Amino acid sequence: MSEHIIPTRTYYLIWISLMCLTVITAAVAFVDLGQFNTIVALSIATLKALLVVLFFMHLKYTNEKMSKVAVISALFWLVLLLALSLTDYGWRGAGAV
Amino acid sequence: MSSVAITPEREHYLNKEYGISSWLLTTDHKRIALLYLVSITFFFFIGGFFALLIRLELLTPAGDLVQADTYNKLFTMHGQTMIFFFLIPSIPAVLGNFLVPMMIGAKDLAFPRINLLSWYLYIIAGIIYLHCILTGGVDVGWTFYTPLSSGFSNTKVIEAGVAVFINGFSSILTGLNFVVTIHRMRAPGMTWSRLPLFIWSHYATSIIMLLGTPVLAITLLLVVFERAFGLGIFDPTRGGDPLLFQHLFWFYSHPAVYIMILPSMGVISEVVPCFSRKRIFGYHFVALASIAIAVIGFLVWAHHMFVAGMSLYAALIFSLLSYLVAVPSAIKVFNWTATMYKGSISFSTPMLYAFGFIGLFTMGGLTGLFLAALGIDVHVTDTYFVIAHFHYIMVGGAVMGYLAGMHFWWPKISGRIYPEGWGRLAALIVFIGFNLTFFPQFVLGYVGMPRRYWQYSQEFQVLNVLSTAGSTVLAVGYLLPMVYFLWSMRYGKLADDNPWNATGLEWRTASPPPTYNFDETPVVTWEAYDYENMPLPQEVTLER
Amino acid sequence: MFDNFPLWPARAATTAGQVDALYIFLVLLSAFMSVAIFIMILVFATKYRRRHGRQAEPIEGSISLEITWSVIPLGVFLVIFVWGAVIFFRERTAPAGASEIYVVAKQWMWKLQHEEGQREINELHVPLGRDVKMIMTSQDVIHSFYVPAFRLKQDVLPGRYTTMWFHPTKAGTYHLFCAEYCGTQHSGMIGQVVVMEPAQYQAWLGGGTTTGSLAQSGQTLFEQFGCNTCHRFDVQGRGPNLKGLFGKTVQLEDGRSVVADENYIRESVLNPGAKVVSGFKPIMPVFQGLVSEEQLNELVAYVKSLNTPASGAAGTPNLQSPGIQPPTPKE
Amino acid sequence: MSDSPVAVEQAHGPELLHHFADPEQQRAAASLGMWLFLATEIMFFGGMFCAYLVYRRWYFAEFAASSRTLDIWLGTINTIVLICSSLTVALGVRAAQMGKRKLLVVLLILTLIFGLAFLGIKGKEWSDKFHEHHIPGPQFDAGEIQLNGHPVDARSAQIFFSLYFAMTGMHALHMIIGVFMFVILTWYAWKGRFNQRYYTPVENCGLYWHFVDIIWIYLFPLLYLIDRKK
Ligand code: HEA
Ligand code: HEA
Ligand code: HEC
Ligand code: CUA
Ligand SMILES: [Cu+2]
Repeated sequence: MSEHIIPTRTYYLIWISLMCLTVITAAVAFVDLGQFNTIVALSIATLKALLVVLFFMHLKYTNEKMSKVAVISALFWLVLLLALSLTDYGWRGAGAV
Repeated sequence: MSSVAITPEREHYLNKEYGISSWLLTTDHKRIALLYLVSITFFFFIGGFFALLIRLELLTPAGDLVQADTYNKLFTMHGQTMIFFFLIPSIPAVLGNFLVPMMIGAKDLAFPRINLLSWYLYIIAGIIYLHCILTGGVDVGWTFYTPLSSGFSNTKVIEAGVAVFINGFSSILTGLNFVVTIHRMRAPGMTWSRLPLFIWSHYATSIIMLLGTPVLAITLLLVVFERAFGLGIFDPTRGGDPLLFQHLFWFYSHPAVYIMILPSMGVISEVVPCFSRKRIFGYHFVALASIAIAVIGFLVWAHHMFVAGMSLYAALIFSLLSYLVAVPSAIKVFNWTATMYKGSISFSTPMLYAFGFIGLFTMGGLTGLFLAALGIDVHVTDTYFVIAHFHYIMVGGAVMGYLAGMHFWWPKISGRIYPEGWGRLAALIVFIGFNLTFFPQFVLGYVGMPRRYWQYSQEFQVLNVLSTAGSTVLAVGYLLPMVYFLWSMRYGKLADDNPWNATGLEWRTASPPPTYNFDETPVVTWEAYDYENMPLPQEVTLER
Repeated sequence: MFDNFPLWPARAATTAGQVDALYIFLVLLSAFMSVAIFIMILVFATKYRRRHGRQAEPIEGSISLEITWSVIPLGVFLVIFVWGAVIFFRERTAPAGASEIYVVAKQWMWKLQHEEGQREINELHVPLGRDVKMIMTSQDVIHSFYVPAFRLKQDVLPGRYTTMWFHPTKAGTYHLFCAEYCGTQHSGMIGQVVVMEPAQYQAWLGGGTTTGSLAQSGQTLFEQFGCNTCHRFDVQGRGPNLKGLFGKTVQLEDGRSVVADENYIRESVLNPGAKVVSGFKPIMPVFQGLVSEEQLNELVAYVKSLNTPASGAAGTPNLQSPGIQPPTPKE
Repeated sequence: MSDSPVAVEQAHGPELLHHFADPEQQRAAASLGMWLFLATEIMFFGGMFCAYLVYRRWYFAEFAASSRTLDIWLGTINTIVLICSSLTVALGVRAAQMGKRKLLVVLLILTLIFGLAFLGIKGKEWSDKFHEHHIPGPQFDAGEIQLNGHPVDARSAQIFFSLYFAMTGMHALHMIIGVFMFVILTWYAWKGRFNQRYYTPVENCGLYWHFVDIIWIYLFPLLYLIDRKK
């Protein structure tokens, strides 16, 4: 693993950003953006997750490329699961049957 | 197993320590492999026993031997035992456990204690499942389809579900151990393109175990919750979708069929070059085909649901993708065949099983193409055609591969030679019995006999009788190896370090190997299957 | 034991021939491939068997060979895929004007309702040469309606409709199996499909006693459940006018739109809150648990019959003579 | 079930385990093992995310209405609590890297406190749900869940709550396991098991904890924030 020791400043910065994003996402939920409510909520969640993974979990600093491969392939497989399920659910009722 | 005959002069993994606790607390991957060997053999015979009862019941059209409920439990428990407690752990947990570190020149798996933990998880799961069998059993089919399993069956679904759930973690940990070991523990010089194909196929298998099994785990857990606490995720009376269960189940269980076949393919890729005395044809293609199968195998799951009420377009997509996964399998079959071209072929038992594997896997795989064709699947799904298809692959393919491997590495595992004549005879019996059992089922399926039928229509009887007859032959074929393996542990000829003159690293250490596999960490400077530079073995002498 | 020993199922619908054709093609293809591989193995094994220390000849792989034997099978596979898909498409697209039969499956029996009002259990009578569409649902677990002689099968699910259709071509009595494992008596959930000459079929139809056509029963229920207090045909009631609803695209309150098929009508009755029609309040009561599956089928049949232009008061369906199809603009 | 076996594996001391060539190999193996384990965890929750996706599309209105009955304040506070715990874990790993034993122990204990706080708040939410009869099952009562002033379909609301309990329940289970791991970790840290060269267990438990945090980061918007605007 990385011997890299990250300055505490970075950690606090990330922490503050995460707190802000949490408050923002909760607040935005009360504003009517139509479809975009979901999109905004999920984008913020993804941003937060990224911050945690990259900095708190040191993925940004690690020189082990396999850690990244593990994360990326898990996400890829998750997308497979969701996307291919949607070929069914997205088309239910379309066409015959 | 501690009764294994010992050669007192040399210390190896079998005689290093004695006593029950030296086995139950061992972290030596080879001893754990033997623990697995004993346990999966046990479950194989349980599953086989159920299979024989199934076949006996089906001897006559009327449901006369057992009650309908009993029959339903029989095939459920047959399927679940065979799949979850025998075939999925079979090659990976026994041969893989024994060989993966040795083949890459490592002293052990990366996490020996986790390896032991995974055996214990398997045993806990096995005990729960046995308890389930003994106290009433479960009757929902190995597929656990909702809402039958979640709301209607009044058998021990929760117990079975929990057992499979725990067993899943055993499988995950095995896969995790393999991937880490293969990445981190290779001996100097053991580059990725020098890895034996057995390792490649276990790597591919582990990917599936890691990324597929958790989905099965959570799905079964949701079913358990649905039964136990009234959660309603798959419940149609609450607007839930029973097909969602099927999607999640097959997301694991289709790739799982490749968990069952890939390791066998790995064995065949070792055996065929060794007994042809040739480098494998198209090493890189065979290796990458394993990975391709593992990845593409995740894209085809809903071909089990063509008539389930899925959308038309999803059916089209999944049918198309199913054909893609067949291509790498084809590549493998052709490469094995090509490897034999201009070889120097001997007919030792492992090679006979390998022949059987290639032939029967091809037939099973080709009938998979029938099933993937939408128009045909509508007719033959849920009939004996499907039963025949998968037994061809799983019994004719995977189990034969397993037997090939057991015979091939038995000298390494036990330090003894099995009786070659008996070995060949058993291989022949298995082959004949197998085809007699399952070929008639293809016909039966197309004529229209549905599966999971306790009683059936008169006109299906002749074929069923043939099948039942075959299964008794098959039983003999499976009992034989069991007997002579046990026999050979005491009376077999002592094996050399490398009785087959094979090239793998595992053959460069003693038989049986010392506890840390190698006295000195080997340095690899040659390609896999370097048979050109390997002398021919002494012609195997028949048993005394 | 040997007098009744078929190796091939009867062929009694248009689909059977199509499926058989592909099947035979595949059998031949597979036989060819397996035999080819078996022969290669046998030839190599004998020709190159180990004789007195004969060495193997080293042969390296060949990229062009690998590509050949990947691409050619892939091509063959694609042919199979397309062929199978074409059959499937035909199997899954019911022709317009098929007569409709409602099926309710339950552990462990089949209940069938004809449009004309006949009800049967575990037996289905159909006339030769007419398209028949089955609209199926289950009361409990998943079942599967399987007629080997038609090479057709469709799972029957609780909570929604699935459909299948066929066109019988040969009179006779054929197996009806439940093909999806459904509990204890799964193997007892069997029956017969009787394909009859049209004349005989007429006689059969006349023989049974019925309480009027399915749609008529539906109409009675429509009044009994008080649907007509809200759904009016003359003036705008509290609920939408259901005339001409079937097959139309309905605009929903939340902006989505759906096509009003059988499943939609079913859901609208059982669970009206799920899809609220634009411009209406979600005041329709929930009928889940109040109507049985059979009654639901009658209501659905009734609502569908409201499409028939030549309808009398409140759309009496025009389904008397089986030969003549009502000109319904379905699908 | 999902305790970090990797940590247990390594917890037996800084010495090099016999089958590794050098400490670097050992550490690399442990780290890869942990990341792979987290990958399986993604798929574990992935099954539930898939179910969620399907039903949310089908029953959006009921999901929105049911989601509104969750307490967004408690949800937000819990998110903040978890983020704080992630910070203390991250700082803890740093302390371990620098060999500061006391600081490490303090930070681990802080993490434990945050973790328990999270579970406490979660427990409060669950018991509220219990009193409102929002637990799926025969006693389920969607009575006061309303959409535009009308009661929603109880069946679909039940699906929402089934998912809610399954997802938060599985998450809470992971937290509980995490808490146990951290108790052991704190004990070891106190005994001075870790130093600049050997802190793999701290690191791996930390990874696990952050992962659980990330799951919550998604659960929060998916379950609490579907549709608050009206
Ligand atoms: C080890 C197990 C295993 C393996 C490897 C496979 C491999 C394949 N399976 Fe099978 N299958 C099962 C085990 C397995 N299956 C089980 C257990 C079930 C039933 C589950 C249940 O319902 O209980 C099942 C069911 C099943 C179905 C669903 C049937 C149904 O219920 O309706 C389908 C449908 O597409 C299918 C397809 C395939 C295909 C296309 C392959 C392919 O991977 C096969 C590829 C291999 C080849 C094609 C052979 C080699 C190729 C050549 C020699 C090339 C030359 C050929 C030509 C040029 C034509 N299988
Ligand atoms: C690895 C997987 C595997 C294996 C190896 C087998 C092996 C066999 N199977 Fe199995 N089978 C399945 C997996 C497997 N099966 C699955 C998944 C199903 C579907 C279940 C479902 O529908 O849910 C199924 C279903 C199934 C059916 C269909 C049941 C039905 O749908 O109604 C039949 C019927 O013939 C059958 C037969 C056999 C036979 C004869 C063997 C033979 O090969 C077995 C040979 C072995 C022996 C005979 C053991 C010898 C032992 C003795 C002689 C000693 C006796 C033991 C004691 C006294 C303890 N199997
Ligand atoms: C209390 C009034 C009321 C009663 C009684 C009632 N409905 Fe409705 N129905 C409505 C309203 C209002 C709507 C439109 C809002 C909605 O979709 O829920 C509707 C919608 C429908 C729809 C969908 C119509 C469309 O245009 O998409 C169908 C079908 C339907 N009802 C059938 C029935 C049947 C069958 C019954 C009797 C078993 C019935 N209704 C009883 C009020 C009622
Ligand atoms: Cu109904 Cu099987
Ligand atoms: Cu499959």
